[in-house]
Order: sequence, then structure tokens, then C-alpha cells
Amino acid sequence: SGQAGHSTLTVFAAASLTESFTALEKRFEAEHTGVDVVFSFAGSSQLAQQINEGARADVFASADEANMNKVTAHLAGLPAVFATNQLTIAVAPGNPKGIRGLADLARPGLAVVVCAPQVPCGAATRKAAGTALKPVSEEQDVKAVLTKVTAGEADAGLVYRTDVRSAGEKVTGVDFPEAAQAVNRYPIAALAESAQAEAARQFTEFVLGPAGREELTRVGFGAP
Amino acid sequence: MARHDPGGIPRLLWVPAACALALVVLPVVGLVLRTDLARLPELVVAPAALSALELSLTTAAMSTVTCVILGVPLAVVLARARGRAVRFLRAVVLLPLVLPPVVGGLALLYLLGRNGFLGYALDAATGVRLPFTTAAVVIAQTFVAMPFLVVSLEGALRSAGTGYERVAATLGARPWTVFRRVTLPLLLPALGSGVVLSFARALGEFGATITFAGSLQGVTRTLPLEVYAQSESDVDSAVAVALLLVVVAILVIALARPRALEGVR
Amino acid sequence: MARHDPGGIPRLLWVPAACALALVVLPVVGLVLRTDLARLPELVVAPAALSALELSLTTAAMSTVTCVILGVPLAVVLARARGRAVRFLRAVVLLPLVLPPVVGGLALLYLLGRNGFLGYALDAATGVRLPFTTAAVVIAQTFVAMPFLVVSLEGALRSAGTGYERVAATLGARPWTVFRRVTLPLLLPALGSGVVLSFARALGEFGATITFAGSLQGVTRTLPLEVYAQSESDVDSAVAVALLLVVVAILVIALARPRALEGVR
Amino acid sequence: MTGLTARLTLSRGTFTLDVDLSVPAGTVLAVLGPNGAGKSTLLDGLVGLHRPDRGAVVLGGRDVTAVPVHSRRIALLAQDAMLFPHLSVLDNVAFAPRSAGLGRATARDRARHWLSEVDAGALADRGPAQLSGGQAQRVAVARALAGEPELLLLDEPLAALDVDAARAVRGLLRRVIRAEDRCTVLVTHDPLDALTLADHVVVLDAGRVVERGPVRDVLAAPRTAFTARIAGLNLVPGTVTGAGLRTGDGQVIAGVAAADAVAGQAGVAVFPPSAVAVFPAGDPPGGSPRNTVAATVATLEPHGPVIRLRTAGSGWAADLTPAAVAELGLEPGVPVRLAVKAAAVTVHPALD
Amino acid sequence: MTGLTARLTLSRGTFTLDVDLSVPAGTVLAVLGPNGAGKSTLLDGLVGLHRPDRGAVVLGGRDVTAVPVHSRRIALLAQDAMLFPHLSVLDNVAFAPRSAGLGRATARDRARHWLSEVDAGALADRGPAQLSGGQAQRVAVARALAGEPELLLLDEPLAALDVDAARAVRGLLRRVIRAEDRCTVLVTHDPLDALTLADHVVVLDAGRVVERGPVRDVLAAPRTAFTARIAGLNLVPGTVTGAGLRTGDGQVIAGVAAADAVAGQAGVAVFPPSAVAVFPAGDPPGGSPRNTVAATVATLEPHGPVIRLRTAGSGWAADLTPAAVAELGLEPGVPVRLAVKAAAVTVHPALD
Ligand SMILES: Nc1ncnc2c1ncn2[C@@H]1O[C@H](COP(=O)(O)OP(=O)(O)OP(=O)(O)O)[C@@H](O)[C@H]1O
Ligand SMILES: Nc1ncnc2c1ncn2[C@@H]1O[C@H](COP(=O)(O)OP(=O)(O)OP(=O)(O)O)[C@@H](O)[C@H]1O
Ligand SMILES: [Mg+2]
Ligand SMILES: [Mg+2]
Repeated sequence: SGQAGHSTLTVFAAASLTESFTALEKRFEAEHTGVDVVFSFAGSSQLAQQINEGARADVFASADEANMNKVTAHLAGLPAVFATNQLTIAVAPGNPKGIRGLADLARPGLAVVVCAPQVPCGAATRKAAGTALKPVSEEQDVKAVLTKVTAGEADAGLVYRTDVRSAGEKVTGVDFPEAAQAVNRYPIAALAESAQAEAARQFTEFVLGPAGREELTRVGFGAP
Repeated sequence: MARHDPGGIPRLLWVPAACALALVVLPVVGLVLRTDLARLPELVVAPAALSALELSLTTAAMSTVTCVILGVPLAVVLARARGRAVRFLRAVVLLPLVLPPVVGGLALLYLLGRNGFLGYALDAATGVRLPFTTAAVVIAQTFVAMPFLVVSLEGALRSAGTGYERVAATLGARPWTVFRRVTLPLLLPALGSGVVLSFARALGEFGATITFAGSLQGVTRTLPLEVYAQSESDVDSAVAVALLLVVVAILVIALARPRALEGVR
Repeated sequence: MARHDPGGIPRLLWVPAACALALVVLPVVGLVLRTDLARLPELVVAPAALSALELSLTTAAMSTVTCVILGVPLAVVLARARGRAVRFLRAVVLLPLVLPPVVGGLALLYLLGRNGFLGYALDAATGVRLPFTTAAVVIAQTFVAMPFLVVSLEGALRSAGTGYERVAATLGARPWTVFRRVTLPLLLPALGSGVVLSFARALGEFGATITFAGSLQGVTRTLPLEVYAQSESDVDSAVAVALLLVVVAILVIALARPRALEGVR
Repeated sequence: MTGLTARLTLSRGTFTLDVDLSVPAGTVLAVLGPNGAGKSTLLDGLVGLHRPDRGAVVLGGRDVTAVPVHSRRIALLAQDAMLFPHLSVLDNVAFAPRSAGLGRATARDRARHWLSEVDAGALADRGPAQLSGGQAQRVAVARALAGEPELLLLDEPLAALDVDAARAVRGLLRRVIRAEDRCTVLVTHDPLDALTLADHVVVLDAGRVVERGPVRDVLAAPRTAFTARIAGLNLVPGTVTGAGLRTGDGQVIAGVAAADAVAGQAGVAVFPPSAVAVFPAGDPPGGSPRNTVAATVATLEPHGPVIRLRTAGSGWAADLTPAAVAELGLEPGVPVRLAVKAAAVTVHPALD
Repeated sequence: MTGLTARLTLSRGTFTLDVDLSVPAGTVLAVLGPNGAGKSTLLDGLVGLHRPDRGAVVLGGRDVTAVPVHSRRIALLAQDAMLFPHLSVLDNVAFAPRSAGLGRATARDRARHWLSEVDAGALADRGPAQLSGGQAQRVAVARALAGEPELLLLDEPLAALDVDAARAVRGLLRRVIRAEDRCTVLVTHDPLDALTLADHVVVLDAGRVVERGPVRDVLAAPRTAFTARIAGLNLVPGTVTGAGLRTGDGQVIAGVAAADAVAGQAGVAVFPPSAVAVFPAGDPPGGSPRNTVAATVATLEPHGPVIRLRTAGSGWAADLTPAAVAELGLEPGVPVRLAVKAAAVTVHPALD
């Protein structure tokens, strides 16, 4: 357990981890009294940028390995993958258009949205689906894709399983086999500059451990 | 005219003015210094950047025009009409100013999207669907930019008072003539500022556009969206594209803000 | 005074004014209708929302004050000083307006971050690091909001002309007195608009803040950032929080915009 | 009735204006009164820039009380010139014709006409900021006239003008304000303007009419202290002749004709009581005073530092110092001979 | 030299002003001239609102040409009142004292003093929008005076004032503008203001000085047509007495003393040539004209519709109609007797 007195542990985490990490925070703080975990949620690339510009953070949890690799110089140790995510097709509840897989998305008159190829989910989409899709929009992040589907504006969108889970009853997810070719891996690492090296290590292990596994699974992440 | 400054600008003001200028200029200078200027030409002629630039300029121009056409009348009504309702409306106009742009885009989607009550009617009546079209970009930009025009014009209208408008009425000018020949010309300097503000806001619009209009190259992906997309993979090139945006904007504003708009006295 | 309107507002203007109002109001109405209002109280008293709200109000207020302190002098200098340099500076002030906020945040980070030339000096000299502090939020908001104040004031200053300032000088008022007792009071209505614009812009600031200041609860996570975080898990509750932001902003503006700012005539 | 009839009660802060007046078509009403009497407020009320608390403004048979300013066909030349700063002098003057629906070229032609009428033709292309005070005032006069309104309200149109310009504009006004179907309300501080331009006069004080009537009656026999201070002239109506004026009963008064007095037309000879010399009855003295008349002293009353003597017979008033009154032994009933130099008499064209 | 010396060449558009003038400390210079002559431009140049192309303004020994407006200690009452719309009347007047560093209470006391001097004490708490034209003008006068400047520039300070207010402000100006170390430049269209308030006069036309000199010399013998049209008065200097004025050579001229003329002090008797009657030489006629003087016709010249006759001996001018001249057989060298009624003569306090 943690040291006496209060210390603050700053965790830079990808925005898609908002829900799971917020839940983890409570459990971690209950076990490690005296440690106050605070999160900065933003896009992984933004967080990497900030770390490179001297942000004081203790732990970095990225949504992809590319961004983790940008901050190698600032890491205390090797990053460890703690979760994976897979693409799925989000459709209106009950799947009224009867979409079964990627092939159906090419049907004329179907409004499909995906992530832009520059962002991680878009890269994954490219990898899984190639360039066959003719989307009406290439969104800047996966939440924007989801929003278009929940708003009824798009008939289908390629999003992560976690997104379908968090949207609850507003969308239905249709898994497709090609998604396995583009599994997205979430690495976590403590940062070298941390003044709370011990707590940082503990948090990293907590995320990688059973408690982390449980919360992450609950919101739809896959095991590493 | 060879008019003297009556004593000039108080010295005390130069200090904060210089600070303000530094706050604005230094970061941009820092940005330029960090940019690999050698790569700039290559990035700038990239088709994605060019098409985004073109789209940005067209849509921002169109939405600025829309802002003027709709916003000037609204500002006049808000500044000149009386009653409690007007005081309330004055606050309502500020809504898009404070709404986070993404939420603003969502609001537009809820209204004009396929399931929105206006969007549904439009679709049923004319078969037109707004989202994911260039028109949607213009609407989103107008939505966020118009309050800037309205608020700045309203303040100017109120400062100017109604003296000349009253004179015009005694000369037999009906309200529309008064508006066209007196109110509007006297408003020109403020309109200049308002147009610059709303054009700049429209040009930089990001959140509402991506939410309401999406992001498709050549159709809805404006330069800010392109910058954002670039920044995910390559921050440096994103910065370069952003600088392109800045240069173009400054040029457009400098050229499109003729001396006529700078003052009538 | 029982002054007549000299004929009133031209009828023709009511149509575009109504359209403009509809464009602003209808989406927000749609948003409210789609929101689960029953959940609102619960979301609003959530500690995260409350602390974000408090932070937003404090930082937006602080940056508005900074905008006024730095921006008013800059506007006066730009409106009253002469020469080519001034014409150039007038364009430069528009930079943050067109810079996509994310890039603006990046620029601030490059300048004031540990590796930035000012940030490095500051760190070495005083041990102070700005990024990821509440001060950084204020700086980011000031950076994006100040041009709105400056541009709208400058237009108003130019419309107003220098007549009264010249009279004041002939009465022996030195430039600082002229500024304090004549320029500023006559500028109040425009300053009111400018303050509203910059406060609103600061309150809604997202891109530059998240880039330059990060998103730390209680330190740098303002309400728009909270909305963003919320939207990751639940769009509906994000919208609800955004509405909270809107309501608060309108209230603050309505309360903090006393009649004194509405006009002196 | 054609012309203007107005009854107005209106208030500005603690000040209340309560006035009724009527101006028959083709006539001019002069409004006199001290500063702050409510003259400008009255004009504002008539043109519709101030909403009356009670009352009605009827112009040419139309009740215009509820008619918007721009459709009243009333032009107001306010005390402050207020030329539109963004329009050239020419376009300022062309504003009313344009508003009345005339084309640009026609309106400009008309504007040029009115500008030359006020001797400001050379200023047409200037901006209002490039005019002197008097030049701006003249342009404002032209602007108000160019609208050819049914009712013309003029607030001190001759203030700020130099002598020559004042004379020219006075002549212009005399020509244009008597158009067939037009009536005019003229605010002025100068009784001579009232005399030469107006038919009737009202004197305002503290928002109320304290005196009214035909100009000549009011100016010749003021009943309030204010009017007395500015007026109290000898006025003799008659017909203009080459050498002066012939009264109804054939008497000839030698005088200097004003530039616009035309022989054969109605005129009025004006001379101040201070110009009237009093001699003992008997032979006229053989000097330059060309107008002598026998009369009887009617009343003697102090009038500031002098004594004003009114006579029966001619009805003329003469101002004398107390010393002169004592020396000549003047008292009511004493017969005297009055003399006025022709050069002290001005003959103005009369208005009826 | 103390006082003001200025040499200014400046241009506004196509108009060029080229003037040199000097105003000794303690004296007043009147500036006359037609509309657009450059009077206001001259004041702007002196106060520093217009940059001269060439020239220098020296005030009290200091060269202030390059001194900023606010440190020149020159107050300008412009043609347009321009009261600050956001300040009460009291604070408008207190503006200059406050700017000079006085505390709020002291400045307001001083402002109250000046307001009551212009009879506007009751308006102290009003806003400028709540004043009539004449009231605003009076407040503007008070505001300019409250600064107690070294040089006071007044642009038609009496325009828009009613007779009573004009008289009161004229009296006030006479009292304050002759302070020991102050000099004043007064723009006016009224020669009587020049006469009663100023020591010297310059007449401007088209940006140039066309006439200058002591007021009395210029007004009595104008050398330009413009000045002649507005002036040409008979002016007789002397000492004020109870019944009029005693000239240096002991002659007494009966007249009516102006309200501010004090017996025993220097004064000037003023009467228009049109008030002078001409009789054949010999016995004075026994009537009310109390001032008669023997003289000889010196010159006869047409002056508009009348003939102006100047005499040797008294130096008075008389205006006569051509008929009178013919009848009396007047020609140079003919001895005559001149008569002026006392009531037609006003005695004003003189300035030296
Ligand atoms: N808001 C107000 N509160 C109180 N009194 C006011 C207000 N507005 C105007 N007044 C008064 O109304 C009166 C009438 O003003 P108005 O302008 O009609 O006078 P005027 O006869 O035109 O005088 P002038 O000859 O000076 O132009 C003035 O005494 C003025 O002080
Ligand atoms: N920008 C300009 N271009 C040309 N002429 C100008 C310009 N500005 C002013 N003027 C002229 O300068 C002259 C002097 O103006 P100023 O105001 O000094 O006259 P003024 O003697 O005060 O007349 P007034 O008695 O009418 O007040 C005027 O003839 C005016 O038309
Ligand atoms: Mg008035
Ligand atoms: Mg002038």
C-alpha cells in the first residue's frame, strides 16, 4: 500500500479510456489510501505531444502503440499492452437495414461513415476493409462516427466494440471477421520523470492486473 | 486632413498594448520557427491541402455573406426595437457563442438531420438531405460565426445613436431608405470588424462542422479538419498546413477589407 | 424620454432577422427537446461537472479581465496610431482568430513549454512551469479570446471618431485623462459587446486549452473539456452538461452586463 | 381648413410644453421666446420626433398625429445642422428628393438648384467635414427646402450666418416659404426676421404661449417684458414707393427700401422709437429729417433708461431721455411734432 | 513679450490660411469675417488641433508650436458646443479644473461658480441631452472659462443665445476675459460684440487678414466692403457721465448708458450714421435731439441706397437719402449742423 500523507498521481490517458479508468480510479484509491489519481484525457497524439513538451505526468496510457513510441525517451520502463480493441459495425438498433458484414456496406444508398485514415481507428479501418468502402464522411475520431449512427444520420459506421458498448441501446454492433486483422493495442507505461515512481508502478500494475482486466472487459475491451 | 493628434495616445497604454501584441505574436513566431519551412512548399501543394484550402475559402466566404444578410437585420432589430422580449432575445443570440462547437453541431444534426424535425420535413418535401454536404458546412459555420457579427454590430449601433436616422425621417425617408442610405453606411466601420470576426471564426470552425457535416475530402473537409487529421499522424505537417491557413486568411482579410470599411469620417 | 421611433425598423428587415434568430434558436431548442431533462439535476451535481463549472467560470472571468486589461490598450493604439506599421499590426492581431485552436495551443506549448524559448527561460529563472496549470488555461483562453475584444473595440473606436477627445485636450486633459474620462466611458457600449464576445469565447474554449493545458480535473479540465470527456462514454450526458454551460453563461452574461454598458445616450 | 392646426401637450423630464397654434396655408408663423422656452421641443412635437402626451397635429386636413415622421410631409431644419457625414454636400441636399422617389440625376439637379439658391453651389462636392459652420448651416437650409414639404419647420435658420449670407437666405426664405400650399413655422431670436418673414407670431415662455397675434401688432405693442426687450418698433403699413412708402391715407414716409421691397407692392416702414425726434408743435425744422408729423402726447412711460412716449394721431412711439422730456415739458395732451430721418426708416415688403 | 504672437500658414484641402497676429496680455482680439473665411480654422491652429505647415505660436514667451494641445493652457470654445454626453452638466464644467489636478469637490465648486455666472446653475444635474440649444451653449461657455486658461479662444460664443442671455454672457465675458495675464481671441459676426469686448480687430477673408487695427478705428472707418456692410458706426470716446459722455475736449454727448457703463470711467458713445440728422448751419432746432454740433461737409459718397456724408470738424458720419442731399444742397465745404437724439446714442464702457 501507499506511503503516508497525500500524493497526487497524474495519469495521461487516451480519451477512449475515460469510462473504464474513471471506474478504476475509485478502486485504486480505495486500496492505496493517500494517493489521489487525476486524469488528463485527450487524444493520444496530443498527450504524446504534451509529454514531449515537458508535461509533468506519472503514467501514460495510449490508445495505440505509435503514439507510445513517440515518447520512448521519457519512459521509466518498457510499455505493456493492457487492452485491445476491435472494430465492429455500428448500426441502428435492431439492424433494420440487415447488415451482416463488410460486403453489405457497399450497397448503394447506404450512408456509411468511418474514421479518417490519419487517425488510429481510420488506420485500422483501412487495414481491415481496404479501400473498398465509399463513406459519406471520414470522421476525425471514432466518437464522431458513433454520433452519426446514433443520430440516425448514417446507416452504418465502423467503430470500436467499446463504443458500441458505451452507447447502450442506441446502436447495435455487427462484428465482422476482417476486424481481427486490425486489432488495436493499448499500451501503458510509467514515466521517467515521475516524482511518484512507486505509485506510478503500482497504478500500472493495477491496470494490468485483475481489477483492470475486470473494468476494461466491462466496457468492451479485449484482453491483450 | 493635417489634423493633429490631440496629444496622442497615453504612454501608459503602450505597455499593456505591447504585452497584448506579444501574447498574440510570439506564439505564432514560435510556431513558425519550429516549422520546417523547407517542407512547406511540398505540403502546401499536396492535393489534400489545396482542396481543403479551396473548400475553406469558399465556405467561409459563403457563410460570411449569409452572416451579413441575416445578421445585420438581426442586429438592427436587437439594437433598435424595444421591450422586454428584445432584452431576452439579446441574450438568446449569444447561445452559439457559448455552446461548445461539437454540441452546436449536434444541435444542428438533431434539427436538420434525417431524423430532425426540420430535416425530416425537408427530406420528405424536396428529397434534400443536408448533412454531409457542403451546404451543411456553410450552415455550421454560419451558426457559430453569426453571433460575432450580431453582437459587435449591435454594440456599434447602440453607440452611434439614432440622431442621423431621425434627421433622415424628417426628410421623408421611409424606414427602408433610412436603413439603406443612413444606418448601413454609418455602420460600415463596425460592419468591417464584424465581417472580419465572423469570417475568421468561420474559417477556423472545426467542432460544429465535423459533427454536423462530417469530413470528406473536397466536400466537407475544410482546412481546420485537414489540420486536425494531419496532426494525428504528423504534427509538423499539420502546423505547416495551419500556417498556410493563417497566411491565406490574413491575405484575404487584408485584401477584402477595403479602406471604405475603415471609417467614414 | 418619450422619443418616438422615427418610423421604426423597416419591415423588410424583420424577415432575415427572424431567419437569423431561427438559425440560432431552433437548434438549441431541438437540443433541449432531445435531452433527458430528468437526468439533468443528477448530472449537474456530479462533482466532476461542478468542479469543471467552477474552473470554467473562474478561468473565463480571469481571462476576460486579462483581455480587457491588455486588449483595450491595444485596440486604442491600433485605432488611433498612424503609419504603415499599424496597418500591418492590425492584420497581425487577427492571427489567433484564424489559427485553428489546436494549433494555437501547440504554438503556446512551443513558446511556453519546457522546450520553448520563453518557457525554458522562465523555468530556469523562477522554476515556474506554465503548461498544465490553471494559469495555462487562462493564457490559452486569453490568446484565443483577445482578438475578439480588440477587433470589435477597434471598429467602435474608429466609428466614434476623435471629436470629444480633441475637446478634452483643449480643456487641458493629458492623454491618460482623456483616455480614462472620455475615450473609455464613450466606449462602454462597445466594450460591453467586446467583453461578452471574449467571455463567451473563453468559456467555450476547447482546442487550445486541451493542447496547451491538458485536461486535469480541478486544475485544467474546464466545462468544454468535461463535455468532451463525458461524450466519450455518454453523448447524452455530455449534451446535458453542455446545456448547463449554456445556462450558466447566459446567466453570467445577463447579470454581469449591467445597463451601464448598454449605452450612454 | 388647409394649413396646420396643432394642439400639443408633451413633456421632456420635468419640462412640459402645452401649446396650441394654427398656421393657415401659405402663411408663416414665427416663434419667439427665451432659451429653454420649448421652441425646439415644439418643432420636434410637430414633426413627430417627440410623442405628445395629448393633442393632435392636423396638416392640410389630415390628422397626422399617428402618422410616422417620414410620411408627414414636414421638413425640420434643426438647430444643429446634422449633415450626413458619409454623403457629399450635393447628396445631402438630394436626400429628400431621392426619398420622395426621384431618380438620382433629377434629384441631384434639384439639389444643385437649392445649393445655388443658398450660395453654396461651389461646395457641392465637399464632404460635410470640410465646411465651415456657416457653410454647413446654409447647406442644411438647402437640404430642408429641397424636400418641398407641406410644412416647413425652421429652427434658427439664420444663426451662424454672416451678414451677407443672412441677407441672401432671408431673401430666399421669403420667396420659397410662401408657396401656395405650404405653411412654415420659424423659430428665431431676431424680431426683424419675424417681421420680414412671418405673418403671425407666438411668443413662448416656459412651455406656454404668452403672447400671440399678427407680427406687427405683437412687435409694435408687446405685452410681455421679454417681447418688449426684443421688439417695440414703429411699424407703418402702406404701399412701397420709389422714395419710401405711402400710407393708406395718402401720407408719404420717406425711407430706405430694403433690397427686396418692390415699388407698388404692400410694404411696411420700420423705425425704432429711438430714431424719432420730438419738437415743439409748429413749423417743421428745416433739416434732413424728411418725415415730420404733428401729434399729441398720449402716454409717457419709463422704458429702461429712457422714457417711451406714445402719441395720439400718428400712433408713433418715441424714446427720449428724461432730460429731454423735462426740457420740452412733455406730458399727456401736449401737441408735438415728430421727425424721423428717412435714412433711419427701412421699408420692408409686407406680407399681406 | 507676454501675450500671444502667432504666425500661421496652414491648409485644409484647397483652403489656405495665412495669418499673423499678436494679442498683448490682458487684451482681446476680435476676429470678423464672412462664412468660410477661416476664423475657426485659425482658432484650431492656435490651440493645436491643426498642424500648421509653417509658423509659430508663442504664448507668454513660450513657443508652444510643438507643445501638445493639453499643455498649451489654451481653451477653445468651438462653434459646436460638444458637451461630453456621458457627463452631467456640472461634470462637464468641472472637467478642465479636474484635468488641472484639482480634487473632485473643489473642481465641482468651481464648476458651480461658473455655471451660476452663465445663469445655468439650475441645470447642473442635467445631462447634455436634456438641454436646449441656448442652454448647451451657455454651459459650453462656462466649461471653457472654468479652465482659467492663459489664452481663451471663443468661436461665436453668443450665437444661439436669447437677448437676455446674450447680454448676461457679454457682461460675464467683459469681466473675465481681461484678467491680468490672459489674452483672448473672439470670433464674432456682430460688430457690437467686437466693440464692447475687444481692443483690436482683424478682419479675415479667404484665409488672409484684410483689415486690422484698434476696434474703433476699423469699425468707424472700414476699408473693405465687408467690414463696411457690418460696421461704419459713429464712435466718440470720452468719459462716462450720468447723462452720457464727456469727450476729451469737454464736449458733452447726451446718451443712454449701457447697463455696464460706470460714470467716471472711460467710455465710448456709439450711434449709427442713419441716426444723425443734418440741418442747415445756424441755430440748432429746438427739439428733442440733444446733441447738436457744427461741422462742414467733407465728403459725400454713395453707400448702398443712401449717401454717406462725412464731416470735417466733428468727424461724424451721417447717412442721408439722395433727396435730402439735393434739397439741402449739400456738397463738400458746405457748413452744416448735425443733430443726434440722445436716445439714439448708447454709451458703452471703453476698453482703455
Ligand atoms: N430630459 C429633460 N428633463 C428636463 N428638462 C428637459 C429635458 N429635456 C429638455 N428639457 C428642457 O426643455 C426645455 C425646452 O427645450 P427646447 O430645446 O425646446 O428649448 P428652446 O426653446 O428650443 O431653447 P433654445 O432657444 O435655447 O434653443 C428646456 O428648458 C430644457 O432644459
Ligand atoms: N478639407 C477641406 N477642403 C477644402 N476646403 C476646406 C476643407 N476643410 C475646410 N475647408 C474650408 O476652409 C474654410 C475655412 O473654414 P472655417 O471653418 O475656418 O471658416 P469660418 O471662418 O469659421 O466660417 P464660419 O463663420 O462659417 O464658421 C472654409 O471655406 C471651408 O470650406
Ligand atoms: Mg432650441
Ligand atoms: Mg467657424
